[in-house]
Amino acid sequence: MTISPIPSLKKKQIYELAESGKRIDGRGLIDMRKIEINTNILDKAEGSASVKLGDTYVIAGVKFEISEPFPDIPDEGILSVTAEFLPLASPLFEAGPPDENAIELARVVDRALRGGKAINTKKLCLIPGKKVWTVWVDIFVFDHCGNLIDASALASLCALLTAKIPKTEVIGNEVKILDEYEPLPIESLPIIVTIAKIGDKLLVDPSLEEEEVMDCRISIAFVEGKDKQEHICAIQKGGRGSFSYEEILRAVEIAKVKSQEIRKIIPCGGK
Amino acid sequence: MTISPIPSLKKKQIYELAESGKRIDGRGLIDMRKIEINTNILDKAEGSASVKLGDTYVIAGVKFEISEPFPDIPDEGILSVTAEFLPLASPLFEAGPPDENAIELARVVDRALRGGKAINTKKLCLIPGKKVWTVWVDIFVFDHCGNLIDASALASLCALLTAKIPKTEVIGNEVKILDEYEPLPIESLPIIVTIAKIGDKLLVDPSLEEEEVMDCRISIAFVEGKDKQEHICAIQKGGRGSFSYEEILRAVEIAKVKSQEIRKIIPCGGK
Amino acid sequence: MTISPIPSLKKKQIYELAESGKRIDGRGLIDMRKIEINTNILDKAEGSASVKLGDTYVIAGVKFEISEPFPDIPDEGILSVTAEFLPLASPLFEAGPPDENAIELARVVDRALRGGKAINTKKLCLIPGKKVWTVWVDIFVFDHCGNLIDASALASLCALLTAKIPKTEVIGNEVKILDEYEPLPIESLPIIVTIAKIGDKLLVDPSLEEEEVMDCRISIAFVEGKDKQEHICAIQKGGRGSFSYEEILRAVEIAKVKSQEIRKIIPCGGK
Amino acid sequence: MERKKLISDDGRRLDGRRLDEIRPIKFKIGVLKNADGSAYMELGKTKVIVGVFGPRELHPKHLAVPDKCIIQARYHMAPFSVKERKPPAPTRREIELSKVIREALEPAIFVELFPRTTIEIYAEVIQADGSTRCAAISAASLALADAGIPMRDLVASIAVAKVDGHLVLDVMDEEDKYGSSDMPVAMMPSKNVITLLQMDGMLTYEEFKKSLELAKKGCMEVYMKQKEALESYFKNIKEEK
Amino acid sequence: MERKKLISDDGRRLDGRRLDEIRPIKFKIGVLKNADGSAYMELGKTKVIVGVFGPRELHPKHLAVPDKCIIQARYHMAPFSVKERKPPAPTRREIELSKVIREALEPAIFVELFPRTTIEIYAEVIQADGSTRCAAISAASLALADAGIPMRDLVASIAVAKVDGHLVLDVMDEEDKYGSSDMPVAMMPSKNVITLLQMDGMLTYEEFKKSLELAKKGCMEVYMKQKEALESYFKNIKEEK
Amino acid sequence: MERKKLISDDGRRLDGRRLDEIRPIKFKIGVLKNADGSAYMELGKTKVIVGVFGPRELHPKHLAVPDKCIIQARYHMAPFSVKERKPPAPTRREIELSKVIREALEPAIFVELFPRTTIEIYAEVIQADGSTRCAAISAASLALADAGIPMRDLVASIAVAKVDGHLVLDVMDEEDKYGSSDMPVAMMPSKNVITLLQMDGMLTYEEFKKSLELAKKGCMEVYMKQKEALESYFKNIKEEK
Repeated sequence: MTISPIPSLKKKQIYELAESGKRIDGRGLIDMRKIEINTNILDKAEGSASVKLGDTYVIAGVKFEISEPFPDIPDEGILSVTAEFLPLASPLFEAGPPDENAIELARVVDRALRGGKAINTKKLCLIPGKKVWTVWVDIFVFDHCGNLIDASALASLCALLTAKIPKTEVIGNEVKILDEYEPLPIESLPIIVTIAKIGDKLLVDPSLEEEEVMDCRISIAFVEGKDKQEHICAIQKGGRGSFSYEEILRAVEIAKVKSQEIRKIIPCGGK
Repeated sequence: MTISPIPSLKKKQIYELAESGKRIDGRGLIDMRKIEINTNILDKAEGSASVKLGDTYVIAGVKFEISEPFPDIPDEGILSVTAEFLPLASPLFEAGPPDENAIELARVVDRALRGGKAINTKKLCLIPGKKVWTVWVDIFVFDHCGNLIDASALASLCALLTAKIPKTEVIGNEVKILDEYEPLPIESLPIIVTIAKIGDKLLVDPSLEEEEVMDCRISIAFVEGKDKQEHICAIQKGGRGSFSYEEILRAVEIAKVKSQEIRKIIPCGGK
Repeated sequence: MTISPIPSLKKKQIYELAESGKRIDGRGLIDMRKIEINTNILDKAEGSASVKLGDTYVIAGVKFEISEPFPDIPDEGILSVTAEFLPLASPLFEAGPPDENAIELARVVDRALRGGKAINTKKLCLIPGKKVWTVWVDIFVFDHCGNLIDASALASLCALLTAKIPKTEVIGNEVKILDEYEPLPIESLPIIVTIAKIGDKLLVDPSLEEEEVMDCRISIAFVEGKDKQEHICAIQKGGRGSFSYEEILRAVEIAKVKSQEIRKIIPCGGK
Repeated sequence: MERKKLISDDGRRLDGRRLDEIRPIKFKIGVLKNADGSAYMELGKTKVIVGVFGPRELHPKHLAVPDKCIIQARYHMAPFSVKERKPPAPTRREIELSKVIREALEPAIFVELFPRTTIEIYAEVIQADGSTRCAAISAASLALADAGIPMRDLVASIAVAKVDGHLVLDVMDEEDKYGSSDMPVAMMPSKNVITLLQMDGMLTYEEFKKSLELAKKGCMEVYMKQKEALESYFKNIKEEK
Repeated sequence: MERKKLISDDGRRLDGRRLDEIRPIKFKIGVLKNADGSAYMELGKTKVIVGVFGPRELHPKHLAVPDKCIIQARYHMAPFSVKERKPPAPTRREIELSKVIREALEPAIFVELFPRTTIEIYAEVIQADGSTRCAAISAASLALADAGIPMRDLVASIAVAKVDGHLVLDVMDEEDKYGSSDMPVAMMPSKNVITLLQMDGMLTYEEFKKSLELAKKGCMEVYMKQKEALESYFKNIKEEK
Repeated sequence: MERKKLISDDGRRLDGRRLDEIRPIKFKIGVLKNADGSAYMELGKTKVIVGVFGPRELHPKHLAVPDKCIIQARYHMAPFSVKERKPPAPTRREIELSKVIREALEPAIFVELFPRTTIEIYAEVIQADGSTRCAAISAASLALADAGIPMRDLVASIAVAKVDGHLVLDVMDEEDKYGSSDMPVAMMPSKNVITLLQMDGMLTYEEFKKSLELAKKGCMEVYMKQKEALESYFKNIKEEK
């Protein structure tokens, strides 16, 4: 992926607008773009969801596979997140194995789900030390118009929420997969909110044009803990610039509010 | 693989000749080049054959391996065909993993053998659901002078016809390989014939020069069914142009005749 | 790895010096550079050593892994040597999978250890035909200032000499790894000495500048056999030039002397 | 080979279709913002999204051709598009299909008009229920049209199979798996030419001729749907302006 | 998650440290001859060697940027740096860490001074006992200084974890594995800005604020050691001349 | 190591040869049409085909060298050349052998005559019964000659092994596997120089000297066969004209 050259005129414009609290697409600094979630859009995937975040368009699909557990956690199922930046999603993407941006995205989504204990992986153990469910979440980016992380995290969570996992019967060392299904043991809803720094302003949910000129960004995942409190469950700073302490604390506060707003619009009654 | 630039003069010549029913190497439009088959040319391969089709030169080797069957066909052995376009075979080939042309070739040969039921794969099952024979057919292209598909399909078939597979003894879940050999269960002889379209003419067995200027090609495999009738068992259109219906039907008729001619010259009395 | 262009002036100088028995860094033709060995430099590696040979700097680490034996030697453990030419070691190295030079180096070190029977691999068999120890020797090149082969062989040998392998208990088909350790069964100390040909002179332990202009090189490994005699256990000629018989015999004689000198400075009392 | 009755006694298929009936088709054009052209197709449960870029400069430049545009195509299946998760790296099958899809579309494109450039076609199968290459081709035609790339005709594609001894139109997954032949075809219907033809299985010459006729009928039906979709799409665009 | 008592009743950690105590640090600058700059760091048992090349010409040239220097960074672990041998090919983790390390260092470098060139940073972890990315960043700063590359400030890095309910400074392997959160931070201390921030686990807003404070304290301590190391290194060089 | 009696009491080897006897050699020159030069060699059951291209332009061009021709060589084994099928991707062994084969041939080629170009040598082992690298080198010499590339001398190659305590000439597979040393050698016989020398196993200095003498004898025999083959090949070409 190469960086598209943005005319410095446009860069100047975005910075000046931000300075006066405005954005090139008319949003306020802490406004998200419109979010459209569709769940269960595919039959062959065990769970699926598409998310449109403005024009950013992402599909996540869930598949299951029986595999061996990791030796250090023999009694837990495995969550495995991948992301593909499809070449049709941007004139700058190329076909090929995931680059550092796709890998970073998948790993940040993975950490938010894992850190936020979204899935009770203990319930995905079939035979301790021998057989567990691996939950695959594959993220496909179809249109890259900025802020892929938030859109992908949301699509992944919604796909997991709609996923149906087959019931099983364990006889000795054999696992029999039944033709009955149940929902995944989802126990919390981690939401990532990404905030860009432009000059000394913080902009929520940066568009592609804003990402291309921003100083840097910070992605913060919040989850509601069992104590009904909001907890930070993942953070990732990205980009070439730096943040002051105050900016980071401010970003965390904004993300807390925004993540709660987003969580409310998740379909399936939040489950 | 890059396309070598053929002087447009040569292209014009080939088209004009075809128009009047002639070819640059003196053949008639539906004449094959001379075919030379040598079988059992190697000792370490379980079966082997070389085919010269004009100056096109191909060697196919057969190896066996015990492996697990595919879960959806637990009682059948596996046929696996690969092709390598060796860099010494053409100034345009490069060392490296098979490109789309080599992959297409291997898959078309595979489909002809499979569609034409050349091998009774059920007889290659050792322990249903657990152990079967995999039959490897590896095609090595040593000289690319046009029509690799037909030469490769013929070499593969002849290599299979000469292959000797070890007898086995199954004791419980163990397979013991004996030091006795028997022929592979070959039940039919699929033959591929490739026909190039040049202008509105159809040319059998295109040479390299003809391939470089042709509109497109069609490869058609025929096999004699158990009903002693000729059956089409694989088709592959290739190249950038298009065929009319009439051209396709004509090509199929030509291929039927030619495939029967070729089948007659297969050594081992057709077996 | 590209070849750095050495000014022909420098080349001329090196050849003229060699002609009169001298070298650009002041050494005599058969002098080694200063050797500095440090063993047991890492805790997480089961064995480790660093070697400085002049400014050439190499670290070797040893790890163990239980694996299946090779079918043709079911009762022997496995030695596996890899080498990475780290991109920080030379302005000419690039990140990526090992190139032909790194592969050659690893294989020559491997052959010297194996040919010289450094490790009694039979003692690394746990369950014949089923489970054996694999001994991994990973060589990391941190500074390439010439003669990587000798430095790497020496680092590998010293890492093996300091390695501690866990004791095991075999119960049926299970191997239990105990929390007790013992040294590896090292039975001999193969030492590689590399000699460059510059004009008609032989130079021991070529520096980077000498390697860049040399005609060719020969690496010879010597080991003390059970008969207390010195045996050649590996040879590798490298580079574009050629040797006369006399040069080769002379090189072998030099290597014999030098390898004995090096063997004396190996820490752990030669064990 | 057939393990399962795929055609009922009254000539209906597993999903209730008649032998020569194609599945419900849904097209959506202009579904992506970044791609120069795009289209979504549902062919029964088979779902494909195609995006097109170009004509644009080719990198590295020495691959460019002085007298025409290079067509590149990639056919790719999502890991979640099939029953058993498919790892995302391209398989040999996907590489072959990318080639034949490219060769099925190229005859329709006026490649001479854009020397030294490339047109890239990316087909993403998000759900596979048979005939995915046909859907990729049919959708790609619309994506190319959406990108404003001049074409001789749309390319329409459909597959014919032999199932339990019957020839059936528009092959779905189970018919492909348990049928005795599969033959995907692509055409430029108004030019009456065939740009893709593959077959495997067993067909007599007569069966082949009939299959080809059936494919022709199917392609024509797809073609009508394609034209409808394009018309209503361009009408909407006009109205929006 | 916690399987093991990681903090004793008197507030000591497994290796006897207090909660806010960093491990012994050892720096060595100029350890490699071929690299333009290099540094070795021990952070407890974590051991890292970093080599830097550049600014130098970029290949292939079309990747060069007209108004600044391209920073490249590679974080890589030796197979023998961890308990279970790690195959040498870069993992997804190593690729991600290479990116964040680059982004942690770039704010400190005057990239505008060297248009059309590249600076390459190679960090090799030879022993991993937690906080390897922090050590890579801290050592890389010194290697960059050794290479004579003009910087706004050194970058110092440290990690904070939550372990058995306590926030602890400078995370070692067992605390990372069995703790409930891990938060590596990098700063330019004299500029008071943060150039790397990652976190996973669970923290309340208050805990996060305290973690950030603790990280700040830790970075400052690393920074002091970095400056000491640089001073004595340059003093030695001068004396040698 | 030796598990099997490889030398009979009357000093005969498994295939009946005397200790210093090479296997029957068969050369065929000009076996391929597209390659600029080619040769086929049988060394007993070892069978190799070599094709050569060049001197021709090098891509990418910046790899070209202003004062000489770059030699490229690839040694490759067919999957069916050995008992257990070998996957077609190049192994570490094949990469190393490609390097030493290139270095064995380069001294014979007047590389200064073709600046900025490349000569490519492709050796395909279709049956492996020991000494495959020697056969590749010996055949490559003839392929280079067939391509009209000016050489100082032909390169001839043979291997010597120590088997059951005896030194034997021209090593076959079983002797390589169960013998206690293997030493492939390549020479330019008329120049009396060695261009390839590898050894592994255990040899005393005296044994090594004797091995080298034996190899010299073997190379000379291969050389005679090479010259015969070339002569009769060029005579035939002349006659055909």
